[in-house]
Amino acid sequence: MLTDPAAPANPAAKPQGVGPPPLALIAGKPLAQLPLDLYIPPDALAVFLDAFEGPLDLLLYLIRRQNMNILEIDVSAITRQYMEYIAVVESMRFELAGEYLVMAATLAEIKSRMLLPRQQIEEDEEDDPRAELIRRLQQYERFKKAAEDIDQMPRQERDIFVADACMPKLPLVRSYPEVAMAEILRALETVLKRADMFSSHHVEREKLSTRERMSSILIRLQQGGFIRFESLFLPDEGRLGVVVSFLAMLELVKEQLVELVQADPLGPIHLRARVAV
Amino acid sequence: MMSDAALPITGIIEAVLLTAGKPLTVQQLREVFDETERPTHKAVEQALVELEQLCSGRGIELKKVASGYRLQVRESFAPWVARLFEEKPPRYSRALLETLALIGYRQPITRGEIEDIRGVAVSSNIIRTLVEREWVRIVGHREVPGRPAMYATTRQFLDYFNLISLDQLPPLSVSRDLDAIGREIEQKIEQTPFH
Amino acid sequence: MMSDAALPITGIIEAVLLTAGKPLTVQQLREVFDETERPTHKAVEQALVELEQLCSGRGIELKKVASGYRLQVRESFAPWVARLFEEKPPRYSRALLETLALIGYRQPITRGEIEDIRGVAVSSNIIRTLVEREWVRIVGHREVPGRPAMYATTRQFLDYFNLISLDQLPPLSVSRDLDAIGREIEQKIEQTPFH
Repeated sequence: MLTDPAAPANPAAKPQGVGPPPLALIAGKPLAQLPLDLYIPPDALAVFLDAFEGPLDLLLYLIRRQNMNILEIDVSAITRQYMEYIAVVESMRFELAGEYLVMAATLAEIKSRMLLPRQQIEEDEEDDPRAELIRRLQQYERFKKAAEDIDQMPRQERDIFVADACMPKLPLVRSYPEVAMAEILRALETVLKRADMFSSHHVEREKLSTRERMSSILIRLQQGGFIRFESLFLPDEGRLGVVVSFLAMLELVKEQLVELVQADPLGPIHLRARVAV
Repeated sequence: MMSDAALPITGIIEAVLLTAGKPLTVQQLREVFDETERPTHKAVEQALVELEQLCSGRGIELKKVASGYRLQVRESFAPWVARLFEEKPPRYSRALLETLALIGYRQPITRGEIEDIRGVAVSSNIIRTLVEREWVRIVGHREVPGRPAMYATTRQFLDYFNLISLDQLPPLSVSRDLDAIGREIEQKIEQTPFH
Repeated sequence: MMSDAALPITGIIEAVLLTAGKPLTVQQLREVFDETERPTHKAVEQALVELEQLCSGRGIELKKVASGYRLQVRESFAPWVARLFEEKPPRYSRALLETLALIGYRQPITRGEIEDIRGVAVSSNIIRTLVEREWVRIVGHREVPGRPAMYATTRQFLDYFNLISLDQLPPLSVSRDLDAIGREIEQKIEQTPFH
């Protein structure tokens, strides 16, 4: 299990007994003596390497271990410790991430600069690598802290549980697509154009009401049996209604959908649906 | 565990039932309590009765099912819940609209006749959809080999488009803008006293 | 739809929130009602206040988060609910949390900018996890060579952490003025013997 030596919020990293916090737990035993005692079991080293989120994190850790304020870094002491750490890791032939080596070079440069006379430091204030390093450390520390804060915030799955009741039996709601009249017209236009039948199938008002009447007559005949010819005509529909019914009936006869039956001469005329013999 | 003995057991049971995602038995409910504060079987049952009373008039109710107790939405509230999960239906295909248009203007018409005009087969699905929606019905069979069904539009079809009769379907004329015709019909319908 | 005007709107809202599985806005709550009986924005807000009062002393509470309202277990009842789940809640690595913090506080931000501050490469895995959890999304590309993606947090991120908006994130600790730091160091150096 990985532990976070720099985050006291992590219960696994809490000091066991007295002394500095352990760097890592190996087989349940705290490892606190790195890198002062330079012997590190190879397993521990892998854990140690994983415990840090990069060179800035390692530096922050070393600074804290020395009880230093970031602003008061003792560059020499920190550089020495950092180099020791790097040396150990390298000697174990662990592949060191480039970032760690770059940091080592930076630290070495800062250390050498600090040995120079003060005058020269002031001239180079613009790109003082020490100020830059401190700025980066501070910036990183802010977000490291922010990450810890976020981890402490109440969150779903751990502290927040969304309430969820069982579903009742839901009624079967069928929802249908909406259709606009214009869509039907457009569809009809395309299909007729495609069939190149537009001119010969000119649809007129009269024709449509006739076709509607044809449908309704067929529905009445669906149960089988006969209906009286006269019953097709309703006086309150007026003359036009009578004409439409008559045309519909003729069309049905022409299309061989119904037949007219007259049992006796001058007797009542009946309609019935044609059935194949 | 920061358990607080002052918290009402009814509230704890409510919270637990509303997150369990499955019915819980009295025994399972007892087990969410620390051993030192675990209520008796009877106490849990009493809390359940109390919870049931607390739910009266609310959107949820306590239900006992085979595998325990659960809180579920009252069935009388189901229509609103159903609304939440209603999916927007997909649009109808061009093929369906063409079929519907042909049935509208050329009824009674058989599937074969529709296919003749459209030049492609009409899937059974389309016919079924139109019949299910109650826009189209079978009005008889043509007395030719196979006795194919003849389709016509229904009252519901007219109602949907706010028409009193098929005459009110706009006459087809290529020279006119179809959208304009659509608008015209809608205006006409609004003016008629029937609607 | 067998809507019944006599049912209390508060109960309907409670039932709907308890089945939605995600926070709902006032607008979304209004839409579960039929057009003919749809309450006003204000009426829904009033019902929400009423619902909040109804929940007092109970195991659940009404909570407003970034993407709307939801009913959730009161935090004081959470320990019992947590007992119910055998699986431990997921833990997130420091690398992931630091990356998330940088995106949260510095958005929109590119991966390269995150790496600059953290001083170490950000694994693609972390970005993928954050995007898959829908906590983070790409909001554009910076117009520099390579056009790197810029990341920002989502509403779901705020919901997950019980927040309404980004200002509710804990304040970022202040970093001190660089000049002041510089002067302080120089002083320090003058006072301390070289090592």
